[in-house]
Amino acid sequence: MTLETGAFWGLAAVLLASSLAVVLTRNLFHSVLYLAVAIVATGGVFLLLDAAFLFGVQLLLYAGGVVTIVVFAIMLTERLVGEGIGQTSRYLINGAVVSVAVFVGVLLFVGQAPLPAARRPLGADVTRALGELLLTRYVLAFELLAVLLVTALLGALYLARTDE
Amino acid sequence: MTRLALVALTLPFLAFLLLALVPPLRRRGRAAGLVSIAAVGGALAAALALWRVPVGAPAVGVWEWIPADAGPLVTVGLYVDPISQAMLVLVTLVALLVQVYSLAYLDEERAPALGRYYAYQSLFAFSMLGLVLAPNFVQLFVFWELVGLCSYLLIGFWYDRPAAARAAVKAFWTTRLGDVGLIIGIVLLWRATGTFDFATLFELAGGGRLPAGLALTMFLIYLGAAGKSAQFPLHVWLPDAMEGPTPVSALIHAATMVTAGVFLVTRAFQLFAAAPAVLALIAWVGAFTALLAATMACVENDIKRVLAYSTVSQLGYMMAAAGAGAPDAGFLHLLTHGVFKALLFLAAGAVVHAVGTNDIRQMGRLFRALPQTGIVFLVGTLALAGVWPLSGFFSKEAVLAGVWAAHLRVPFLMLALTAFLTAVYMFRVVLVAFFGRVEAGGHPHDAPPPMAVPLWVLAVLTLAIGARLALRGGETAHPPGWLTSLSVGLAAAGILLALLMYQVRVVSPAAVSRALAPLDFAARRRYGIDALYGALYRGLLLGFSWLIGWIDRYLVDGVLNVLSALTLRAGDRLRRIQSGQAQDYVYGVAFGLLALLIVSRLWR
Amino acid sequence: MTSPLRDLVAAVVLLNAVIGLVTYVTLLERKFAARMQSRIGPYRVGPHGLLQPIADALKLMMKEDVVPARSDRWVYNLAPLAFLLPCLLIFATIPFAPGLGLADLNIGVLFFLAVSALEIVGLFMGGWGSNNKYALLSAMRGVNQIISYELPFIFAALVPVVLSGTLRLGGIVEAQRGLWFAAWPVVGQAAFLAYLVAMIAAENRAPFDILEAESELVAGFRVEYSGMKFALIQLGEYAHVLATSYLGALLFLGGWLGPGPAWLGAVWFTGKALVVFLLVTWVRWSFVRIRVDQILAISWKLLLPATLALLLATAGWVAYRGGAGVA
Amino acid sequence: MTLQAYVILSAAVFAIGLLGVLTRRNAIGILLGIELMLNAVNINFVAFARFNGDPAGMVFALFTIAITVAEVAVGLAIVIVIFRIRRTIDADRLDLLKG
Repeated sequence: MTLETGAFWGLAAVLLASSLAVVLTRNLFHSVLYLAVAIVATGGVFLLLDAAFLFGVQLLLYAGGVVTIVVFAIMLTERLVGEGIGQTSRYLINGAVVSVAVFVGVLLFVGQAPLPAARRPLGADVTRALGELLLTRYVLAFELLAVLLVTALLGALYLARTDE
Repeated sequence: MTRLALVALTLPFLAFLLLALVPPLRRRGRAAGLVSIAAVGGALAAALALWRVPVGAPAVGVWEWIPADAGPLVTVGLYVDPISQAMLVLVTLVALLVQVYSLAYLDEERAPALGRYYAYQSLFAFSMLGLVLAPNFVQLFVFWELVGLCSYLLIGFWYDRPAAARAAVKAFWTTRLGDVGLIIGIVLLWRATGTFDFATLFELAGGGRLPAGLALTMFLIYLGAAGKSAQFPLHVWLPDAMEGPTPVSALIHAATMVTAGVFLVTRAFQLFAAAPAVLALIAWVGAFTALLAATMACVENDIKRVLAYSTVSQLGYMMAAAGAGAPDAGFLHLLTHGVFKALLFLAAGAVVHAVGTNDIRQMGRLFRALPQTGIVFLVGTLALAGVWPLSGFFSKEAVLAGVWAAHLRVPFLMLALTAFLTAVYMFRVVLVAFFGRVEAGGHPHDAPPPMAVPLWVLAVLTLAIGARLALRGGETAHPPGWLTSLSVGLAAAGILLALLMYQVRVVSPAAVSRALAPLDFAARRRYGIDALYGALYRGLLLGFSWLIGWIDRYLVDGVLNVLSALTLRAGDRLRRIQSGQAQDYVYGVAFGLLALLIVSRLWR
Repeated sequence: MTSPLRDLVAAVVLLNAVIGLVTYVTLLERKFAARMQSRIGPYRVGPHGLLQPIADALKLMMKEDVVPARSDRWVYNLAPLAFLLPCLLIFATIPFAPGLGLADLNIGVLFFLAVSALEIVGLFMGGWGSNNKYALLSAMRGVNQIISYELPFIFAALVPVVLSGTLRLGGIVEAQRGLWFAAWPVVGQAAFLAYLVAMIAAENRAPFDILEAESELVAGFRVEYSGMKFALIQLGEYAHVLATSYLGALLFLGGWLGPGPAWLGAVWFTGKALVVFLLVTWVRWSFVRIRVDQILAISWKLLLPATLALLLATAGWVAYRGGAGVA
Repeated sequence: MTLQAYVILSAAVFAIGLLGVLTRRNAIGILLGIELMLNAVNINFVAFARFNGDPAGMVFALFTIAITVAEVAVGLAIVIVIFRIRRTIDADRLDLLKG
């Protein structure tokens, strides 16, 4: 068992467990924290896949994003201090059946798909390659993304503003 | 030459445009009338000038109209031959006199209404002239319909009177019934010969190169003529059309429009000659119409309706002549009749104007109050009765001669009987209205000059034409010697009978009625033809409407109701899918993903 | 050489070294502050008070561990760890000298920024889990402030990255051979200044310490903590400040570059980092606290546009020069 | 590890996220589920990029992350507005669009 294998299994276990916890915990605040764990674990998976840059971006953006969610979750409880923010699930069985069905379906699909068996060489500097791709082949999408972000920012501001 | 005809044609049209497009002018009423009169006067002058030009072959001026690959499909133009020359003069003359007459007759109309009247009059003159001058069937049909439209407008001039409005619609629809036949006939003729042009068609007919089997086609064309000229059984509209102003009746329903049918038959006689069966039918129907209308005229008390039936009767004469192969005689009668019947109508109008009623039973001793009107009416009556040497005598004799020459014995007898009856009913009117014992109400007086002058002009013309015909002799037909005496005798007998019945009172009209009770009964009810049409109309149309209504209500609506109910119900069921909760839709997305996976798996 | 065992040993050594260093940094600050205020500072425990940090640590360890009633127990207990871990993790990428470091990642700067961003999760866990109004308010203020100053901080830190053309920390240091970035005309100095300001704010130190604000919020998000957990939080905080100081020294002050043999590099580096630390401390004890709205205004209206413009200008200049980096 | 392992991990996370989206009654909980699903997608992108030796997939993952941030911002704004209007973010009671 190589280090990578061990790390993968460990990360996978953490990721799955925390994901399940996100979905099943009754306390919304805990849910968010578990999501943070899941995100960090995902970042770890990125590291295993030699995508260190993505790991950084993942943590940087999600850390802020997740905490923001917490803040809003708390704002919406209208109580600064108190019991955990309760949240319940509905039709859990139905959802589980459908989810498992989708999972099994994907498994079957993957099982027959011709996937590359081994890693192909990725080049020396992935980060540099990413940067060059972003600013050459995908520059239009990159710019559009900037527009999208600005639009989303303005839209969120507009939506969330209080009427005076 | 065509330029003169063009002037005659366009002057009334310009007047119409002027009146139609310049509202201030139209609202002035009398001024509008003067414009119209000036235009039609100019047209008369042009027509007279044209009349003096001797015509060898028909002069034709054409312009292209409907283009087609191989030359124009249809042309418009002018077709000038003796027939159209004579018709031009007749139309413009009567139109001019009628318009002048109308100035006084419709004096009490409001100015805008008068302007409208003259606009219609101008349009009518234009239409009629265009009809007369048409060089082909298409142009003829267009103007034919325009004439029908003007007739509708003028009959319904007093559109606020329900009777007038109904009469206008009735006239319109009845003549349209014939026109359907006419246009089908025209198209069939075109398919058979490939042309609409009269000139070409006559050339074909003259060379005997007309295709065989034209009987149906010509019958259909005759249907149009029968509708316009009020031939049995399409005659019902004409008496009702008397709801319009009297000058209109004089113009349209005596001298011009109703003769369009005769004109058509005359114009296309060469084509009709190719279908002898149709000709015979025309003769028989014409004679029967003449007799039928005469009997109805005998029992009618409305002075204008008597004249209307008389017109139907005389149109029957003309048609019979045409059908008997003597179109010249028929056309001659058309011309003479146009003049003296216009005279009679206008005189009757003067009487009505003076007395305020149409019913001859409420008139009497009018000759003393209206001597001038009485004289001209008498002139017209004598001409219509066929008394020598007035114009009617000669044309009628020519018709009888033509029918006799064609060996149509029964029609001849019917026409002879009609001649007798004509004298009877016309003198009945004269005797009752002008010499009757009943005192007319009010203070009747002679017509004002604008009305009187046209009357005198027409009366003089009636006499003059008669004199001219008497001097020149019958050049159109060579009647057997006994025919003259027969005509005179019939007229005299009729007059005598009328005198005995209504003046001397030796013979009681009531007794005559009783003796001819069934005939009298039927004639007073117009032989049930109007009622029959009404019943047919009601039965067919209402029955059909009821059927349509039933189908619509129960079949169409039923199907739709069922469909809509199903849609509603299905929509109500489907609606529940839309729970409004986004998560339920995510289920749909998930199922879609599953379906995609499964399909992709099965596809391999 | 790169066996897991060696890595493990190195990690343990580094961890202990860092913890020890951090412990004594507190003493350094106290002494420094005392001198600024004409005091002597800790003097009793050990010679010149040198054993004071150890005494403090022992005291905290033996203190009673109070858990507030109706607190979110798991969150409350895990918060110090969640706070401390990222703060220690960032040391993993810092190369103290050529070859002396756990991992010189090729995205070192980004890793540093990313991991230190995780700190606020722990911070917020503490504020929330305490079930204390003041703690929660403090935590929310902290989130506000850290998120606000994260961007200027990143932009300022990116200036050296752009100038050197690499994200690798070692590469950035090598690029300063000859001239430190802090000495670069205008661009470098402005960036260093912005870095210091953003760093003070991001570390929640005075004058940007509204989330502690003793006069308003008692002691910030850690008001309910005591004993060992309090010690961990304090440790994490100082570790973070120290790590940021190291980064500042690395980005702007040439890292381990200095006269003398190579092994002196680590000493030079630590010295420079302590200089940065003392700069920050100097500011801390010199200025008064500013209001929340002023803090946010400074970030969004002044620092963010300024650093962005600076970064753009730098990038433009580098592009004009025709490329970045050592060469 | 083989690519299959990563893809299966990703699928599992995706399914779990789907479960959360389907069953959570709290709008924020649903958002968390969506985050999980997007994470799973990212794992897939990166894994395929790595195994195919083509960094383009990582670029897509970058895009996804950025778009996620935008989505979270707008989504939370919407949640706030909903809460302001209806005083609840219970997804079961947000059914104004019910047919």
